[in-house]
Amino acid sequence: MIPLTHYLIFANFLFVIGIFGALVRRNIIGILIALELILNAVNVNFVAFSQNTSPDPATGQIFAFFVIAIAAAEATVGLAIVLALFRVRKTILTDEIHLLKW
Amino acid sequence: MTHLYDIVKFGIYALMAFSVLAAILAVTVRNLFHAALCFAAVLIGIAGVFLSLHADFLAMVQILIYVGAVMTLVIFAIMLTERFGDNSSPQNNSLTLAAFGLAIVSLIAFSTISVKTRWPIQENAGALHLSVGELAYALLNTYVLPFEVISVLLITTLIGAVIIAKKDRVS
Amino acid sequence: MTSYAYLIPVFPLLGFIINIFFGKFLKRGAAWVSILSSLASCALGLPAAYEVAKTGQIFSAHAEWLTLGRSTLSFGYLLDPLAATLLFVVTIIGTLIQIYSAGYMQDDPRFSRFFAYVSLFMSAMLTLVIADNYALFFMSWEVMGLCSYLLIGFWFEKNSAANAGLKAFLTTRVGDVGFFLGILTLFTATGNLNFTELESSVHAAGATPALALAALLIFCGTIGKSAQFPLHVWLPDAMEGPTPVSALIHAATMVAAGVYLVARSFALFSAFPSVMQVVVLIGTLTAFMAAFIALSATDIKKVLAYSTISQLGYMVTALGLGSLSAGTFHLMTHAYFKALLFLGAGSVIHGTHSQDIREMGGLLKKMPHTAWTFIIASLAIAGVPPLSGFWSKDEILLAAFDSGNKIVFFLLLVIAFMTAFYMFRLVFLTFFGTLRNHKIHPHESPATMTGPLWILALGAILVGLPGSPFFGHWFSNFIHGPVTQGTHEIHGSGAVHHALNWFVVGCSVAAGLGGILLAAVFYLGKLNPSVWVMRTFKPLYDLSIHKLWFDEIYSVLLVRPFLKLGQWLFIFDQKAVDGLVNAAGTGTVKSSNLQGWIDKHIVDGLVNLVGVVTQLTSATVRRVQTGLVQHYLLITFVSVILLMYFHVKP
Amino acid sequence: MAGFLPDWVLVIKSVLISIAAIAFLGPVTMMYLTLLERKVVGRMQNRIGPNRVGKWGLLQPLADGVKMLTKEDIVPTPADPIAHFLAPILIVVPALLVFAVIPFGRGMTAVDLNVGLLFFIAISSTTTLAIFMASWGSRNKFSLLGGMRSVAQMVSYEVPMVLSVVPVILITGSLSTNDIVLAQGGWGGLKWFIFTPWGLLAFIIFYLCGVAECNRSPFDLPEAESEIVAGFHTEYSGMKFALFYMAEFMNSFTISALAATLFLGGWQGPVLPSWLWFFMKTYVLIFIMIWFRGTLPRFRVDQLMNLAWKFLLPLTLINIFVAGFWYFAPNTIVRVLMSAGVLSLSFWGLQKLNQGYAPEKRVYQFGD
Repeated sequence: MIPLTHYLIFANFLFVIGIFGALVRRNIIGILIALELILNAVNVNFVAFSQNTSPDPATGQIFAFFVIAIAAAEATVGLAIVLALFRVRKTILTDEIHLLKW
Repeated sequence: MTHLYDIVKFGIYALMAFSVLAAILAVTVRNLFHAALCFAAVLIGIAGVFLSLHADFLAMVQILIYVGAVMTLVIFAIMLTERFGDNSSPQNNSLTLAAFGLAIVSLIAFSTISVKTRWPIQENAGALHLSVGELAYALLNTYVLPFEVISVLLITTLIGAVIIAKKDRVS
Repeated sequence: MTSYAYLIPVFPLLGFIINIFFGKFLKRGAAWVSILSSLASCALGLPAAYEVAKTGQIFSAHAEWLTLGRSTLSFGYLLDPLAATLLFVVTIIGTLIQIYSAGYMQDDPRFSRFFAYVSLFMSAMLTLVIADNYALFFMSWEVMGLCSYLLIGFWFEKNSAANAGLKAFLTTRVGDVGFFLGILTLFTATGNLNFTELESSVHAAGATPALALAALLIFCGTIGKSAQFPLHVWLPDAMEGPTPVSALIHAATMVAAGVYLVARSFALFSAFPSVMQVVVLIGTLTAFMAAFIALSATDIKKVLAYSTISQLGYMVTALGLGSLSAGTFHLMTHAYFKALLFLGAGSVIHGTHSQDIREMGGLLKKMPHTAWTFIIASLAIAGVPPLSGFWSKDEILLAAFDSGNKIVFFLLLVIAFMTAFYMFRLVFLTFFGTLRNHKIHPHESPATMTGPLWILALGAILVGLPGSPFFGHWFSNFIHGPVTQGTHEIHGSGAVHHALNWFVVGCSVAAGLGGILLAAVFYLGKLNPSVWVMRTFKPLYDLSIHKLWFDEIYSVLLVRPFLKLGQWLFIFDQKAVDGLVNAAGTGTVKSSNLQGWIDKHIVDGLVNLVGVVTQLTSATVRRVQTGLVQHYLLITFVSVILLMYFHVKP
Repeated sequence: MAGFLPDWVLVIKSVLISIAAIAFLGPVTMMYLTLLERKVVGRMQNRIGPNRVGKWGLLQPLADGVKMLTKEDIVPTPADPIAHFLAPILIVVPALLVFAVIPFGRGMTAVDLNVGLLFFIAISSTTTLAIFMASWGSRNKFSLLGGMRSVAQMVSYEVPMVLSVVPVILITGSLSTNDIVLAQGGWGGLKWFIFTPWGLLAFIIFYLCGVAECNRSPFDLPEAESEIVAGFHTEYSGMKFALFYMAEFMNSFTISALAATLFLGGWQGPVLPSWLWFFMKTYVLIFIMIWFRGTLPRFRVDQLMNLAWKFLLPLTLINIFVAGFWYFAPNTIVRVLMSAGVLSLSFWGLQKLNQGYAPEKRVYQFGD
């Protein structure tokens, strides 16, 4: 009952906000949050398309499940890295971790 | 019943607006803990959007996994790495302006694409109800290979995360 | 019983689970768990095998497992004469060896772990035997590889054992990768992995090069697992494991799985005469080479190991000659007498705490049970009628004779002669004469060990009979019965035959008895010509005692080139580069006075110019490489947007 | 009335009635559960319990409520005001939401979702967020410790809890709470899932995990008075404090109600009206919770975690396999015996395996 386009625009908003967050956040955890936002935007698109255009409505949802699983895995590994990093360098701000800088 | 539909429709749009607002807060708020809470609000809003798309099971999984598990992890990490209420250092870096420009440009671009493309809409769009059983069938038959790959990925992640995060016994 | 066949591997698996998790609490009871689980498999497997033998029918059932695109993978069991034969071998020998191990491993600190591994191995082997498709076959194949690795390195405190385990694992891996690629090729070519439909799908696909490649690659699996040339090097080293393991895994069952694989894929192989020729070549070469090495080995288990390789080569040759029944028959008889030989060797080692046959002698009196069963097994392997080895070896020789390939036939005869010789060399050195090292105090082994020996000895005598003319070649009819109808015509020799070929029998018996006689002359009498032979044919002897230099060749082929390359580079560096540098240095010093002012004015100017340009460029370019993740992220996003723009615009 | 009012008003009216009923039921349940708990524990400790306000102290909860409402609302100066304010509200929301899918009686489910059970699990898992907010927002080390303990405990026990429900879903083939109750009808109550081997085990595990999820004794480490004052709600007073208590009591009610629904046949039962059966079963389970509190000492942290990860988790996994076997095996006595045998064997085995890992004596890391 709500047209597909509206869902897509909603997802666009989330996606773009996610990109913005991933670019401007200094804190790695903040970046992770932004990345999760991007993945969620993708999920919204998957489900909206599967509901509106796909002959098999299960496909989109299944892929949303996979995305959720991968997002969970990503969050786990990301946060483990954050903890390890914090233990070694006492900071998790990206612009203070620049060993590879010129 | 048209009025009821209107009310529900209005509710969904309100939910979307709420989610977008919370998302904006989540990437701009200075206090990281608040940002995480705002993100949780976004997730719940998205779960509501899934409900409006008749993806009940997915909505519940979204809440269970994202809010129940991923957010818990994120907040744990915040607690372990942040000093309480330390808002002295800025949360945003020097890229803010460029990122904002990029965001606006891509928003316009994507929205144009979304609006201008003629999507092949199915006739029964918006009224497809999927039972949990059908989902399970699709997951364990058509998509069994990705499913297995995901399970391998998860177990690898589990082990990897433990190994990365544990303290070095040697040193 | 046949409808419960899928339960056969389940019992050992349960035994494995119980032992690996609760072995700590079970202590010595772990042996009982394993033995009982094997007995349960026997109780299910033997009636099922009997059912197949009685009715001559094939029993199979399968369930769908995965849908991959358009084709489906199923898993299930297949009980045909081939599987029934292997069931008969594996369940009985496995159980007997586990009973034997209960005595042999008595004092080991990891007692329950040993039985857990053996149970897992039994489970995998039984799964492999009754598997009805390549996927399941390969899975159990790999589990067996794992068990083999674990058991070879069972005494991992010993460095050599750990290394041997690693070597076995890595060497067989080479073959396994080939096997896996072969399965994939087969699947791509025919879209079918089921054994029952293999023949029809091969017929449907026709003799394409892809299928020939698949057959060759699958044969790689056999080469690895059955220790054929050139991947045979792991098997002698595998003798570092406990002796029951050597008997069960590295003599009777697992290594025979490679032969079983060829037999299973017979429809595929027999469609390609050229592939069959490769199989014959590899088999004969392996058999001859291993027998040759066995002539001079002095470690009791090493002799048996090379003998195993040689006999496996025999089987592979038989299959390559197109005689399914002869190969399978020899597999069965060999499993019995070789398991017996290994267990006998284990008993000897247990009683003397030595493995060197030069130290032994005269054990016949001290260990009568071990000695007599060992002699029976040796007679069987030497092909003395009417023991089992005679009938199966005769079948193979007959197949070679019928194929018309005189060279192969002759070689096989020579190998038979060599086999008889080295086996009786072993027997005479170990059990006859007098004890050569007096620090050894031999004693007979306990009943849990001698009991299985006698039962296996009975088997070594009797299992040949079903294939003998007394029973009208029942076995070959049985094997050829329902499975390979139509295929046995291809080479003509695998077909049903009812008469003894007296020439072949004569040759075979002569070779066997001749070998025994020669061994007796060498090692029993006072003459002792062995030293003389050793000296006269020194090159040949060296070749044999150094195992044809295989380990050395491999180390040369793999290690030396890298070392050489390194040395060569070092020399190049020292001579050429350094020389050039020195020459340039001297030249520069000599001409520097002359060119001093040029240096100062032109060269320095150029250098400075280069420096300035570099600085200017890098000052601009370095802004790209900030080390900050988000800058890269920004660039990525912008690029993606641009790409999308250019993609959408036209 | 149908012709009198437009349709959509009717729909909204029925929705509102459901909401009102639940919103009323929750607090009332909570109020009288406090009384019940005080009475029962009092009896167990040879006391009488509250008996001054009204007959048998029946008006005591009202008096408590008035007291709570009139108390001063204290917010610590360094606290995070937003988180501190929102936490007590957010903790009540999921506790109330889950009432929606509980079938109180025949046709008495507020919202019969087809993913009802998952809804329950998902919504109750969000409680951790509110606890985080309370503990982080109070800026008090006891709050933070309590919050950490609480979340670690809830996350750990959620896993076996969810897995213990899986057999029920497997057998009924539905996630709707109503369908699950319907599947247990007939045979005069003998078809309740608790009368199957896997059901009994799943019930015990579910109930134990539920008690842990509510942070109730003997799993009350997050609020252990003798160790960390009052855990994550140390810094709360007045009505905010009452809200935390309300959430806790409502949680123990909903967990008991869900346990009754999943394993004790829900509202199924002879003679008596369905809702009465439901409440009887639920209150028996609540009584057992209170009984636990009256009898059992508190767990140690390592014992708590070991129980969840090394004992309950493998057991639930085995239970799922057994339920799968149950589903496919023919309906004979052999099925019952085999599943019971496997389960008791694995119970025994896991217990055996866990014994070896219990620490011999306590190690005081910072004791010197």
